[in-house]
Amino acid sequence: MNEHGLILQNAPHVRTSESLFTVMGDMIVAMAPLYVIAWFYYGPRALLLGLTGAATAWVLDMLSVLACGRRPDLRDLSAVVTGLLIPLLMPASIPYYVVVTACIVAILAVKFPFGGTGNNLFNPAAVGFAFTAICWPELVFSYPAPMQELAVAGEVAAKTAVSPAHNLMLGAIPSLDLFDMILGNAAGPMGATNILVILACGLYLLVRRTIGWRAPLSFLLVSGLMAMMWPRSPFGTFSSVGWELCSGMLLFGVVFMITEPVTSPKRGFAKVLYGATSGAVVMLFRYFGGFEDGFVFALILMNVFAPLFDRVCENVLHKIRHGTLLPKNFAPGAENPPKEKKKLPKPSLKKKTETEVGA
Amino acid sequence: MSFFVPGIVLEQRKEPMLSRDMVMMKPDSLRTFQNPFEEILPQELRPEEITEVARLADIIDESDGRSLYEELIEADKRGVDAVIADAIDDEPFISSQLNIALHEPEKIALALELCAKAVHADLSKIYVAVYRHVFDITIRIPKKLAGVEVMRFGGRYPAETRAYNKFRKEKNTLTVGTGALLHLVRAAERGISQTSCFVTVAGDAIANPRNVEVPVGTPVSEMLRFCGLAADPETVIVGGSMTGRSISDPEEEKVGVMTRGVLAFRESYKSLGYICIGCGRCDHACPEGLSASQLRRFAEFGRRDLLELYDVDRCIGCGSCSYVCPSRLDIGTTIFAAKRSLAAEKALAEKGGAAE
Amino acid sequence: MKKMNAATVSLMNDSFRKILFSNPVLVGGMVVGEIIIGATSLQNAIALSITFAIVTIPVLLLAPLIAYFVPKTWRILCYALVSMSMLFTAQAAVAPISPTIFDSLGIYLPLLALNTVVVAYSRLISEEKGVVFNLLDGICFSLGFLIVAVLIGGIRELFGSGTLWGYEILQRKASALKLPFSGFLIAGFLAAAVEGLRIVFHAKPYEHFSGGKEDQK
Amino acid sequence: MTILLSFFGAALTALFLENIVFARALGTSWLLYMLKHPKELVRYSVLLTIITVVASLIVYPLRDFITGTGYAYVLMPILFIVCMSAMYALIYFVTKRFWPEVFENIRKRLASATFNCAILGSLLIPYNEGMDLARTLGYSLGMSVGFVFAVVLIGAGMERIALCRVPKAFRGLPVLLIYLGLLSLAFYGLIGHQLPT
Repeated sequence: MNEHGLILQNAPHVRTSESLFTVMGDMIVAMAPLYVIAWFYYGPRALLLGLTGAATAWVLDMLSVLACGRRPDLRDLSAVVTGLLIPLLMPASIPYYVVVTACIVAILAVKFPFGGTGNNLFNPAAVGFAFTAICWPELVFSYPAPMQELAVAGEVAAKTAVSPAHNLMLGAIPSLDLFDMILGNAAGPMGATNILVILACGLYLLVRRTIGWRAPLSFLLVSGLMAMMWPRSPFGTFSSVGWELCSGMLLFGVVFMITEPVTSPKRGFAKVLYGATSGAVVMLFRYFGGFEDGFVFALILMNVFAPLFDRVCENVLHKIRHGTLLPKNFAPGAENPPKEKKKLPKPSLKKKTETEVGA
Repeated sequence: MSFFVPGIVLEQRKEPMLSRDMVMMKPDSLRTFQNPFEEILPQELRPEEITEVARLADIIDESDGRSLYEELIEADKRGVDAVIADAIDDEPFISSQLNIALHEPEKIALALELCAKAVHADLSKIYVAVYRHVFDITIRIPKKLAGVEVMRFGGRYPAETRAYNKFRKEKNTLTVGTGALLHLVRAAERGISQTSCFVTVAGDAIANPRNVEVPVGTPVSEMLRFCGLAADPETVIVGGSMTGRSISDPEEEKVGVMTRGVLAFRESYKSLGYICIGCGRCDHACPEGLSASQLRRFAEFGRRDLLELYDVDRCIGCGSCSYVCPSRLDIGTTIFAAKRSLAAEKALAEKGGAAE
Repeated sequence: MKKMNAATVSLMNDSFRKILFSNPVLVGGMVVGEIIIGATSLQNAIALSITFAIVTIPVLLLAPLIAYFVPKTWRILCYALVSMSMLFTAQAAVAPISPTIFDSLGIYLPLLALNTVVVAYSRLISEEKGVVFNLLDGICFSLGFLIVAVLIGGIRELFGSGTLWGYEILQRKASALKLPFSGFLIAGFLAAAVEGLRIVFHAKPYEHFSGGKEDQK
Repeated sequence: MTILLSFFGAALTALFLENIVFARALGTSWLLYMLKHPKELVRYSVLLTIITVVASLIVYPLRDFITGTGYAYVLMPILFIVCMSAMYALIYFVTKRFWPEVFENIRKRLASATFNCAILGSLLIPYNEGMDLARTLGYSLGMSVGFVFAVVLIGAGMERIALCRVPKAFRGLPVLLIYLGLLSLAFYGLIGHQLPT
């Protein structure tokens, strides 16, 4: 046994078995059934769209990491998750270049300038989809009727159908009843129509603790409440709540996009605030917004205020624990060291006495 | 652990060390001392005789490093009404205290009675404190250990710190480690002074992992050779699996009274400078309810103002955040180092202030 | 050419740097608004840069003269009047580019008359400099502005509406590029590219002119 | 009642929908100054509000007179410059005479506060869109308040960006521009149509 071949490592010497791969793998596993359903409804074109999205996002992410001068880490699949998320928001009859532009904007304009995987301030999939929704609204919001095989490449001749969200916007009576929408054979974005499968994936992610329960629950409560108070559909309040929640990308966004850990606040209560206000803003966008489903724009708007919620909760907690909103002589950014990173003492491997933890 | 309470429950992996008996490494190294109360049965010893035996055998309590004699004197002065044996091993692999309690319950019961008598505590109020969330063990932890009631501590890691905080708040309990209790019984019965300590030798590089009674000061390499090495270890750790430290040279490294375990692992976890992907697991893992991801970011960028606002001084350095981090970042170490440097600077500022 | 001593060389370098590495728009962050909203097509970009040149150069030239006569507080008025009067000649010069140039530019043409170079730079820097160096400064400013305007206007027109100077080139067009937010994004990426180039060529970093000397009343 | 409604309607549109920084990108150099000196934000935002509102009050009656003559597009900027210099002189003398300490601390930036794109923009836009008096006042008030709102929002964002591992080439102005772009995309969602330049 070579005495000096040993590696020095820091305090907790047993670590969880999860790694980067499993964390992002959970999201991909959760999205897989949605792709299978989309493949069942719209033929192999859905899978190809997902593939192109994931490939462009991954390649661009690797290039941007190289451009930053850092070593690309192949286990980090967060770009693939964004690439898979974008096509699910779009109709299956969308041309490929739309998905590619969305991924380009998502990775290059949102993730790369702010520093890669853990530092983006906005949800990349939301910004990518918002950009394409502004560029080609007629392509992004015209949904093919389900259960028809779409041509894999070239011109897609698809019988289009009107999505429930569109009906609600015009105030018309949605042609499908609630049960059909839950089963998902309604026209709509590729991955956002089958409510049962989305809820199942959400449950799986909840149990795997990849997503928190606070933001989605408060989101659904507030949007349900607003749908109940100002119903848009002529029938009773209950059906209007059902239609509002099950139409458009609302439920899909709640499970996959609101809970994105990087852009949502870190504190538990701040997540509740974040979910509640984004629920209210989504409903406002649906009532007054220019687009059929303003979920994505509302999310981007709420990402702006996410750090604010965190800071407010932290100040309130500080008030509860220490009685004052801010520490005594709190100079933001003033008295800490100048720009270049202060060399923190290397985590000292000195004997961590048991009393330090024991007592 | 649960959805609502922050903190994590660690997978204990205490088998097969727990169910195996304790083994004495060097039997001939036992030293006896001249016991004036040789002929009296331990049960009839008077309180001051018990403290005298503890002083003569110079027994040291391995849970907090103070000598048992001082603890008994101080507890007697304070007026204590319950004596608790500390058999809480909440760190994975480590089971040195629990092993003693499970395999020699009668001796522990006798020792608890002696201690209770020594500090004039109520003889009926003696307990053995045990960590409840240990699932994968073959022998079951009974309700009563040889007549002594078992007090169960459960919940999230670090259970031991929480238990000690509870005892300190109650102020009328005396906590003694099971190792010290065993030494007290031996000293009272056969006049053997404390030369050894109880260590768990475990890890996936050890051929047959077990609990070992070792004379204090034996080098770690000797212990590893005693238990046999299945493979060439990449890291050797002295102390607990969550709070111990990795060593570079097992030859000089000596085992002390407070060392709970010696672990050898085939490969060290690969912390190759991954980046934080912002998954937020460490925020949920911190038992003190701190947002670990933000604190690590402030510590990395040297933002002392935000460190203070986010309450870095409440961090107890338990390492749960580093445990759950999927990209193997040393969050706990960074935050605890930042806390220490912040406290040092504040002390400096006060001293500077006071000096003017 | 008489031998240039060190001071003139450094002054000239100072101006030449304004073309790219300390570009007024991308690095100095001065005339950013008009570029981002105004330059949605190549014609607009050219019109803007012409107006910028016509408006700022005279102000910089007249700065030492005005500084000589007018007290400190009222110089800003003279500069504003000069730049506004030059605005008419600019509008005359810009008209032949295309008939619809004025309504596509809208308020951003007259706004150029009060950009930061005219308001702040002239009062701080160009009053002490000689007339020739002021001219050089003005030319470098306008060149820097032209490069950025043409780049941003060209990209947005080519990909935004598929045409270049009105001639159809691409069929598919991303019309979102003509909106202000993509103007910001493209300007941000261009600024990063210029900064990257500056790092690669180890050029001197940009120090903002109003940083040191607080400008007078 | 309708006057109040149109006043607040114009103020709200100028505040959120057509924000002076996000939707019209005016006053960016002034924005950079405010981000560097956050302590002076209150002082100069009050100054900006007073200047915009009073200037648009002065400009409004003269506007019909100008549009009477044919050369509106030419004479209009002259009128604005004259109004702004009148404002500058007004503030300069009034504060110097009545509130010397106020005069002392705004003296340094008064010139570039009165003669900047934000002020000229907030005068030109109501003129271009031909708003009546109530809407003009509301719009110019909304613009200056919108400017403060934008500065606060961007300040909070930049503090968050200071904790990100921004690549070397993007540090400073580039990442600010890109953050501004994403913010204006967020606020663009409220309008959903093309802005009249």
